[in-house]
Amino acid sequence: MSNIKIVDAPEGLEGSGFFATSLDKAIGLARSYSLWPLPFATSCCGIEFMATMGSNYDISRFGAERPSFSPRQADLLMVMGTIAKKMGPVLKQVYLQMAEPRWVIAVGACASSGGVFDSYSVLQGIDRVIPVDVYVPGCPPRPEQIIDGLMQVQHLAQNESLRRRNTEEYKALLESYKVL
Amino acid sequence: MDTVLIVKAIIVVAIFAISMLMALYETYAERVIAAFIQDRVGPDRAGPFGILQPLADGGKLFFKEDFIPAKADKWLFILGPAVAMSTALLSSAVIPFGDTIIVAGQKIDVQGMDVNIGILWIFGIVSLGVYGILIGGWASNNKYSLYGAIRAASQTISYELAMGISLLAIILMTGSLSVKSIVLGQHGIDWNIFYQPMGFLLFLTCSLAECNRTPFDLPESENELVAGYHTEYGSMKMGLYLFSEYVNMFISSAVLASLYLGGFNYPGMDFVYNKLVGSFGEVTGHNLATAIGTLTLFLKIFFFIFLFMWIRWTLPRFRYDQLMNVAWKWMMPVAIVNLIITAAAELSGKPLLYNWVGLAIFGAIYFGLFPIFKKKTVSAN
Amino acid sequence: MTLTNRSRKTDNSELSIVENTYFPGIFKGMGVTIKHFFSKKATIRYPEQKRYLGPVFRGHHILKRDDQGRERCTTCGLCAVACPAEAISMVAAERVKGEEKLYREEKYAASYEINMLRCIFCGLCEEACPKEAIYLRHDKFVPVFTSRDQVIYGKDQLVEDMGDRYLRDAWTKEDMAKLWIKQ
Amino acid sequence: MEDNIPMAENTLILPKDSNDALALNVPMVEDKQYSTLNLGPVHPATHGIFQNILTMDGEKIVDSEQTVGYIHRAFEKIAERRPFYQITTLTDRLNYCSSPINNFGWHMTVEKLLGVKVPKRAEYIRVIMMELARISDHLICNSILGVDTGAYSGFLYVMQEREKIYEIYEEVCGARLTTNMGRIGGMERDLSPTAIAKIRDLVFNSFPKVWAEFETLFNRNKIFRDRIQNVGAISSARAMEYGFTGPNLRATGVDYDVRVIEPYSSYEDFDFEIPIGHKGDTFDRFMVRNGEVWESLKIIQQAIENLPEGPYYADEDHYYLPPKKEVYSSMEALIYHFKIVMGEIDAPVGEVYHAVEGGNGELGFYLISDGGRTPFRLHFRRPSFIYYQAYPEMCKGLTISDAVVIMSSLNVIAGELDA
Amino acid sequence: MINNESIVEEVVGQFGQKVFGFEEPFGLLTFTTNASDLIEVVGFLKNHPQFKFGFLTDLAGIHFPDNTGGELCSVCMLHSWENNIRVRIKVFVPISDPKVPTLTTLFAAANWQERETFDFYGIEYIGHPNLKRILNMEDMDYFPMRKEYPLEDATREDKIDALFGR
Amino acid sequence: MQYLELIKNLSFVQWAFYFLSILSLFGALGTILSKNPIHSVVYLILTFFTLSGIYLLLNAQFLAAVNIIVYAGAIMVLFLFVLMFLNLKKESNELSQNSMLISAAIAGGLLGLILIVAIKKAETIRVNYNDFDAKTGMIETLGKVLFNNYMLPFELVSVLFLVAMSGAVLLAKREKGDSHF
Repeated sequence: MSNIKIVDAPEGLEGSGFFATSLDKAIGLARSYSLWPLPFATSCCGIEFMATMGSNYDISRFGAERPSFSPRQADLLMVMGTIAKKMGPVLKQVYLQMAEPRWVIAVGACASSGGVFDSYSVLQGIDRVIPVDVYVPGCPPRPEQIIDGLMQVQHLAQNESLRRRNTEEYKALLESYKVL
Repeated sequence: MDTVLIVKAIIVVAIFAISMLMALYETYAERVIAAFIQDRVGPDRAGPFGILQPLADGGKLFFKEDFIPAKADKWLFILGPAVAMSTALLSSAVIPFGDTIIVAGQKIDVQGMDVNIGILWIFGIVSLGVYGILIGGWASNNKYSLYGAIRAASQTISYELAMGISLLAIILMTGSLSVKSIVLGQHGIDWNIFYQPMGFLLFLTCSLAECNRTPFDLPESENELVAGYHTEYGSMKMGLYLFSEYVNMFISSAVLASLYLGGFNYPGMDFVYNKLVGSFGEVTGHNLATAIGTLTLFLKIFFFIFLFMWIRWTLPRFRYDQLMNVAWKWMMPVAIVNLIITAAAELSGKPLLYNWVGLAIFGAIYFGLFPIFKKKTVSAN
Repeated sequence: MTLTNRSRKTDNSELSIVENTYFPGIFKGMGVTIKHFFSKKATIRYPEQKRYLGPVFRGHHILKRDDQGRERCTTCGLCAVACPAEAISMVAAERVKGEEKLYREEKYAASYEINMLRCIFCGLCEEACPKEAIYLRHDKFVPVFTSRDQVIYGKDQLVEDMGDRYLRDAWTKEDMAKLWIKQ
Repeated sequence: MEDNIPMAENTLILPKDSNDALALNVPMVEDKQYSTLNLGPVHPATHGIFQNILTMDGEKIVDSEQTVGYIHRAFEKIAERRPFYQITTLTDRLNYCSSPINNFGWHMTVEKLLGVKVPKRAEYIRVIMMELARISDHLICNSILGVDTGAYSGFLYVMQEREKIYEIYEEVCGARLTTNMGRIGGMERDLSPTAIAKIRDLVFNSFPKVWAEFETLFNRNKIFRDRIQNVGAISSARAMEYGFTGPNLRATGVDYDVRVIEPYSSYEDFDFEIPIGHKGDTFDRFMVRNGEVWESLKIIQQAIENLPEGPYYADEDHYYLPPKKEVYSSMEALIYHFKIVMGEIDAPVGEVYHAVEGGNGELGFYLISDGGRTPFRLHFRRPSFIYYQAYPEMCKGLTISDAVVIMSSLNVIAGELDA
Repeated sequence: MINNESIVEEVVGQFGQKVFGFEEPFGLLTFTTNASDLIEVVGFLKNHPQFKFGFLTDLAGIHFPDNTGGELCSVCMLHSWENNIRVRIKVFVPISDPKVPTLTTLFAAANWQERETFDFYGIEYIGHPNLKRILNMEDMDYFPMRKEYPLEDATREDKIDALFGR
Repeated sequence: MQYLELIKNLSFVQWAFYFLSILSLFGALGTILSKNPIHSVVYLILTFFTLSGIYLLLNAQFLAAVNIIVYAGAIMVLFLFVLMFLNLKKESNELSQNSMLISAAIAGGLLGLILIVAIKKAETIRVNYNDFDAKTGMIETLGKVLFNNYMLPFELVSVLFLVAMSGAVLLAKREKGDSHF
């Protein structure tokens, strides 16, 4: 147990000026340790996600064990597996139904870029439909890599200001995907 | 007078706060217990041993975008979680969390209020708990939610009956509707569970059903109905639903502990009381003894919460029609039989002995006659 | 219908009366789960604890250098042809005088790019390489990306760093077989 | 209607004449309003992605309409542009729960076309790997059935064993799920001592215990039994009509197993039984898979005990990559190396059908070669795709909970379904 | 004992000139029939008291661009479990008018397989209860498995096709 | 000013009474005025609650509890349950708005008239605080009264309910076919 990295209290909580810390940090930390994933598992990578949820890798250590199959409750859309062109609109709708703040991980080669399936029916990467925050390479990625991806999202969540979702850049990003 | 009121107010607030805190940490406990049962380690990043995990969840839920689906019924959509949470919290009022404490020369109950219809109160509030789910599920305007709501409503109504009848046996034994007097009647180790083993099992099962826990978690069974009645809820509204479930679990455990496991009674309590009074004086000793009783109660509550989770992570869930079958064809008759046995045992004057004798007779009849019935039904088909 | 003489009916015996009361099943199940509650946990705490992935795991690509620090790749293109995902592309260049210290063969890769998001880590490139130049490391994954610009790995990320050489038990399966015999 | 015939509500009144018929032209039974429920494409019960539009009468399913193709990846089209050895990577992704079976099935198809005889050791290694894959496939299916009925823990107990199978894969081929294991003409490398030790440990020690424990958790638990017994039953004749194969067919009582009927890869050497069910309901499917896991264990135990010595690949220069050392030293080996990697292996013209017993049934490869470097046409007979058609018939009249259970007991793998 | 010869004998005896092109690639009896006779031939094999070809193993389409007049081929494979023997039946139809009678009347399993073949090759199965695309989107306007259509997704950007004659 | 004084001097019980009364009136009005039946039910539940509160003020704890358990907890749940199945979008008003209004007005007026007459005729019982039994309305008293003075009606009613229940079960079962009859 000794070598477990423990979250430090947000800076500023110690010492006299304890309110100097911004709310952003605290909420960012809270968010990062409570990323409820929506496993959008279509194929092979979904099985690896099962392994990630399983006892040996245990995604719950990161507070991300409660899979929310309802997009309203999810914070993290994990797209795992091939997204065919037929599936694209569904994926987009799921993304639209999610509440802010939302993050997207493209797990595996198929979701990130189409991978080996360079064919008429496969979407060449989900970032043509929705904005993606983290790409996890591998086909399928090992659970370790999926956890890496999750930790990357945690990192993003911790460093995101509370107001980011209201900024112009973010709106422009959504606009570019026509999801606003 | 004033001190008494203030102390009472403090107790009420404390009960409230404890219920909330318990609910908060039950989520953590659920995660850890689930993890341990499944050979995992559970949350261990947010704070030491993941102890800050509930805070992280809460913080996230509070700051998540709160939106109401366009097709939803706006007011009822908001009302649903509120009702669920408030009804869940209300029933903690009549649970005696301890004996009495002596403040300023007066004995004050460690209880929200000691009404002589305590059990009816619990019963009434529990029956209202379904409104939160029903309203929320309907207002979401989503078919999965509606199915969840409908399942929740029919399940709660069905299981309330068996619950009520199994409770009647307890009332018959103690002759009081006040929870406090029921608890006081189980002094020492004279617990009701020894008189009412079957009633206890029935009540336990019904409380599982009332809390929507596995094997009765049909309203939110995620493999069938996505998330059931709270499919459309996000952010803190869903948080309230989740919390209310855990508050319900806490209250159920407390009720179970009070009614069947003697509440704040524990074996050898008189000895402890006398020792404490002897060494610390009348007031302090009494208060200390009460504190020990409260601790005992909480230990029992923890046990029940653990049991609930243990059951949840072991058993598969029922199907809708099987759930109804169990309620109406199994639990109701058995509860009535239990009631009759209890009544007879009470009349006999030796309740402990004759309760068991009655149960034994019932068991013998059941296991002796059931095969014959079964054969008949098979041949009828 | 029975087609063979090797069939065996599965057990579908009725539940007994006692089992029909739900309790035996429930208690047995709860016994199993409580046993696991107190058993040793299987979890590998990943970022701190890492698992050994076996001697042949197919991870991060590496372009090996030989012992003198010269790049082995000769841009024959077999790896690119063998790649089912068509993730490898390269541009060849002739070695000029004075570059013998850098490149082992007369031809070398002026640029060698792998699209890490396309790659499916099948290991066919490693097998196809006649010069033992490309390998999939068994001890390292490709890291996660946060933007599309990072995904194409050029030679700067692929060629082995002589200060931190990649080692493995055996470089070819023949060597590996020899190793096993020793064991 | 002045006559005084006592009329019960449901008594059918036959019209006396045409006038009367008009007067009675009121629907006797009120038209029921059905609601539709969209099970999928994003629903936790559809492991993988497909859609079922259920027409519901309350909680009862009246009808359902399926939509598939949400992860259609055009395997067959891609296969027409890839050399034979690269298609292995595609077969990995067919039924991704049991990739090695697909890999070897494909290799055997090509070997049949090329006329390559694989040595005994390679066949035994293949059998071991295929049975491990079958175990891991059935593990997923049966434990997911537990998850779908709400018991989550059993799933995680057996997933630990699956993890051990993954470790064996890793030792053998270097990947966990999409194995790309084996080559045309044999294995890419021999079984390492570590791998053998791990397999032995799995099949003799750890796995039987865990599987027995899993059975205690579920087999005789009344709640679970009630959930799955008499749910989604299908007769053997109907199942045959629908092209069922594999465990789902065997659950109906037909002992069709490709491993026994048309033994391939030395399956005839092993002594095992075919568990068959009684009436083809979900419980039978569950029990047949359970039984098959035990049988697979038996096969692996026999194979690992009797693993023959010898080469692990066919000595065919034309089709099997030469050792790297020879590529450096001998010109001939270098040429073969280039030819094989480029895919110019001079395949004969012809059409081959080869079937193996996949995780879900008869997995067939129908290959037409025109002598080029790629298949002219490659068709996969995907068992899931064929038997999933029967789903509406199986869940008609049942509740949504049953629909979920039937779906997971059918073990429809989206990768195989949509191809 | 039933073997390929006896089947050929029986089938030729029953249908004469309607069945032709007998082959035995890798021991699997293959023959061709006309689209109009397909149902009859398959029904005969299915209901034959000895053959009992009661199982439709596979149904697929093939595109032979060079086979003028019979560019599209619908091939079905039957399996007799009792005798453990397989037979493959082919039907060639011109690409301009690809019409084949449906086997759904004989085998329920043919339903989706025929839809898939229609989806891929555009072979129309006459009498099929629900002949529409199954794997691809409804609004697709070509049959992707025909040889003239390219494999690659036209929108892929991250590949240099000039390399190595791909 | 006088009213203000009055309000100031109200006791806690009176405050509670007025509050509950206003709330119950609000609930009752909401019940009949809201267009959505589900809203009506929710308002009705609110009304039951406030009525239970008033019972409590009258020291009729048992009645209050039973009111909540039976009406709010069971009957209204079933109401809501049934309403949820209905297709609420459809306007099933066969009568026109006007005729509805007229008939409602007549019915309401008649009811009001009867109430006025009844109240006028009723004798108000003045409670003597000296010998008032505080336990009136408690369960013990109630139970004694029920099982002593009203034994026969009570048992008859329970038999009636039993008959009704079995009848309901039979009726509900009939749907499956005529094998049960």
